[in-house]
Amino acid sequence: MERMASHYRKSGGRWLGSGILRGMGVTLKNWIGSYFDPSRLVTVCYPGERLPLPENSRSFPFLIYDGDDPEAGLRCVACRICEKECPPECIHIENERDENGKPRKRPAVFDIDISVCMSCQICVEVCPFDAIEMDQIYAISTNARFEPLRLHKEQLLKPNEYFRELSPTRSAAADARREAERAKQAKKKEAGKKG
Amino acid sequence: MNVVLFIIAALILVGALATVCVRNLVYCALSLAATFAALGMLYLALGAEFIGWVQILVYVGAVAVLIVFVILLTAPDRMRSVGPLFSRSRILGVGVSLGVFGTIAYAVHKSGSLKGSLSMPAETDMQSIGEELLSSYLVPLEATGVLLTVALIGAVLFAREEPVEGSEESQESKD
Amino acid sequence: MWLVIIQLKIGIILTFFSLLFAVASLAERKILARIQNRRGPNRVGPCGLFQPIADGIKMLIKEDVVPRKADRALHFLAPIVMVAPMVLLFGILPYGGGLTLVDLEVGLLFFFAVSSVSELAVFMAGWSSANKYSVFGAMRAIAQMVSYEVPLVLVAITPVMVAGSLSLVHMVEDQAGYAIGVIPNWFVLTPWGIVGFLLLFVTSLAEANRTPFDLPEGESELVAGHLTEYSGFKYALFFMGEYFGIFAGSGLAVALFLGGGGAPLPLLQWIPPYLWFFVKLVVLVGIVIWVRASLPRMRIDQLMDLCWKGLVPLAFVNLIAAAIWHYSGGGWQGWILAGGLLVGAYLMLNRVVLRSRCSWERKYYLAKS
Amino acid sequence: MSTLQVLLTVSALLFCLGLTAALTRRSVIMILIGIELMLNAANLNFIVFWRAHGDSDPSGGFMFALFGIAVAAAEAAVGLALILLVYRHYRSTRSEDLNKLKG
Repeated sequence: MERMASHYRKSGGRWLGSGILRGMGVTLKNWIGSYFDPSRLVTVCYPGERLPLPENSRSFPFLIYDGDDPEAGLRCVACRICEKECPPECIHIENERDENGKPRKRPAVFDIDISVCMSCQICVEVCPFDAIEMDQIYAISTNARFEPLRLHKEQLLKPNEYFRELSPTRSAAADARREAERAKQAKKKEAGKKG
Repeated sequence: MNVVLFIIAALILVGALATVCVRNLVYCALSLAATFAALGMLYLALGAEFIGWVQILVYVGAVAVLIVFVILLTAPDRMRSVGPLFSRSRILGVGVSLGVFGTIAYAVHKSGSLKGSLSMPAETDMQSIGEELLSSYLVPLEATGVLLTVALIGAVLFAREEPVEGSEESQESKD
Repeated sequence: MWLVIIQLKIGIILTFFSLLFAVASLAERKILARIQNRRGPNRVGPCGLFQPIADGIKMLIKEDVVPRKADRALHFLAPIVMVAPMVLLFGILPYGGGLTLVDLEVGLLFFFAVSSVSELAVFMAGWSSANKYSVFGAMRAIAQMVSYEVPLVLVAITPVMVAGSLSLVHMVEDQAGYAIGVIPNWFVLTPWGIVGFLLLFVTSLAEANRTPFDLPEGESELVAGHLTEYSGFKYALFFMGEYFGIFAGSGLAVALFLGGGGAPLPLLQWIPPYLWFFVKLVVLVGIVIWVRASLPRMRIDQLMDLCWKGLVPLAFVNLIAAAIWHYSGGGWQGWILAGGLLVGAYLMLNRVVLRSRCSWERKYYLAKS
Repeated sequence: MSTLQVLLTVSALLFCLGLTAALTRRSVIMILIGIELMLNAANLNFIVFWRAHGDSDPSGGFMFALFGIAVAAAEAAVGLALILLVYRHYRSTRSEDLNKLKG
């Protein structure tokens, strides 16, 4: 007995085959446990059931409008900062023009080629008007390589309520920012009236 | 009964002919395996059950597999041109074998003692085979054991790769 | 009449094993999934029960691709040569209760003779595919099967020695009855029997190319070994051959060591023996799947080390232990003598393997510091 | 011709086919295959004679064949190991390439 104990210590506390038995014990526990403890099954039946996405997950940009009318509530003023900053140059903007050919502060064309977009979020960071934000859609598929992957303004426009649902924190911050900006503008206007 | 024997004998001869005549070495080895299996069948049909299965186990399962394995290891170059169909050595070889066959066939045909029909010998069950092996055939059995051991060691020694200078093995022996 | 009965028996046995093939392929995926915290197939039918049918239809209607440089005849023959001997093996398993097909006097010899033919099938598959991965896989598989045949036969000889017969039916009869009224006289409940059973299990895993010995088809280095160029129904046949090999190996283990169709308790003897046989067989197949989920694949040198330095010596010691057991007449002397010999052998092996710089421990050449 | 004679002729043919392979083929492996065929022909003879004249000695031919198989297996193992050795040395398994001793 003493010899066996010393032998056990000398051999590093291991017996041949003990590792195999231990490993098989672990798998057995997991197998049986998976029938009693549903939390062990980390996968879900995907198309039917989906895991909630983390709030900061992002896929491709979209444009936000306020209110009900996409055209009237469009936040974008076609300043083209995002177009310039976009590293893979996937944003294409053309200004709306009046009868004289003078550019208006609205985009006539706003295209994003999502086959080029790399989801870097730089357009969101640089936008001074909180007009562009990152979406969370991920199950996207098309039947052609080029045209269906170029999203136009109509496809990109989504209401602010959608963004609120998507990312409460960021949308609250953006709303607060816009509210403060509006208040400042109103104050300025009042001051200007007074003055 | 005889029809079965003849069919199996035909199988054996076709297999052996294919083994000898086919050029592709892999086909040769596989038809050799088929010949061995047919021989095992013949033994079974002749009432030698034990020998029949031993034949299949040893020849099909071991010898043919070994030959196949060596063919894989040596990778014979199939691209090299085969010599002429009727070279001198080839004609000589076929002639010698034909002569041998003629002699044996003549002897078999003429011999008077071979006219008897096949008779089933006394029962040979496994029990009696085992007892015979360990009593009257004990010395040959031991000798076979020694032979197989020697063959095993010899084969291992032959096939072993000599450690190349500077390889891992020789380095290990240094330190 | 006699012919009809034989036909019926063949029908029952083949139906059972084909069904077991379907169930086992589903159970394997389900159990593997559960062990890996997944759910497994659950789309086709209730709980994915019809998955084997869907798999079968898929395999049947899939395109049969043969490489242009392949040897068409051998490429076609290989799956057949693989499956046919495995089916033959089912003929001699002693199911008991009148379901046994043939009681060959040289049953065990038949088993090994016929199962060794599948090595040629592996070679034919590998060589005819004209693919270097296939050839490498076939070479590995043949080397592995030839090597593991040695301990397999050595281990299977021990029950032959004790029972005094090569017939599997006779061997099962030798294990009938109960000691002190409750403990069955199975060979697995003797010191040499338990070691022999474990050795037989390990070696038949290796013979069937199952994990952890499935490196002939190791995906990480050989794509799929000798199966690389097979698709469609031929691939399904190979798959079936592998599973039938597992079933036959498990059946052999049941017949040699687990008492064939014997009931584990005298109370349960009213259940017919073939049901017991099938229950034991299914349990063994389950353990094979469990082992697959638990153990990682070995390296080729580890595989050969395990065979020639571990299993073959152990099998020889086991042979001696069985002889000692037989001549000491069983009982407590047998337990002490044979058991002591085997424990001693295990301790020796333990000491040798764990104290030497054992070759199956990972060496970190780069992170030597 | 009796069945016995037919079987003996088959065995003789098998032997001569093996002899032909050993004499005419160039690959060392084929020569070994030919020798295996000849050994099998001898074994077949033992079994056939055991079957025909087994009354005096019920297991003589049988045992002869058994030992013959064992010896042939040993021969095949050593022969193939030799072929491997030769291949490693000469990088060839053709008999005409192995001519170092020709002088």
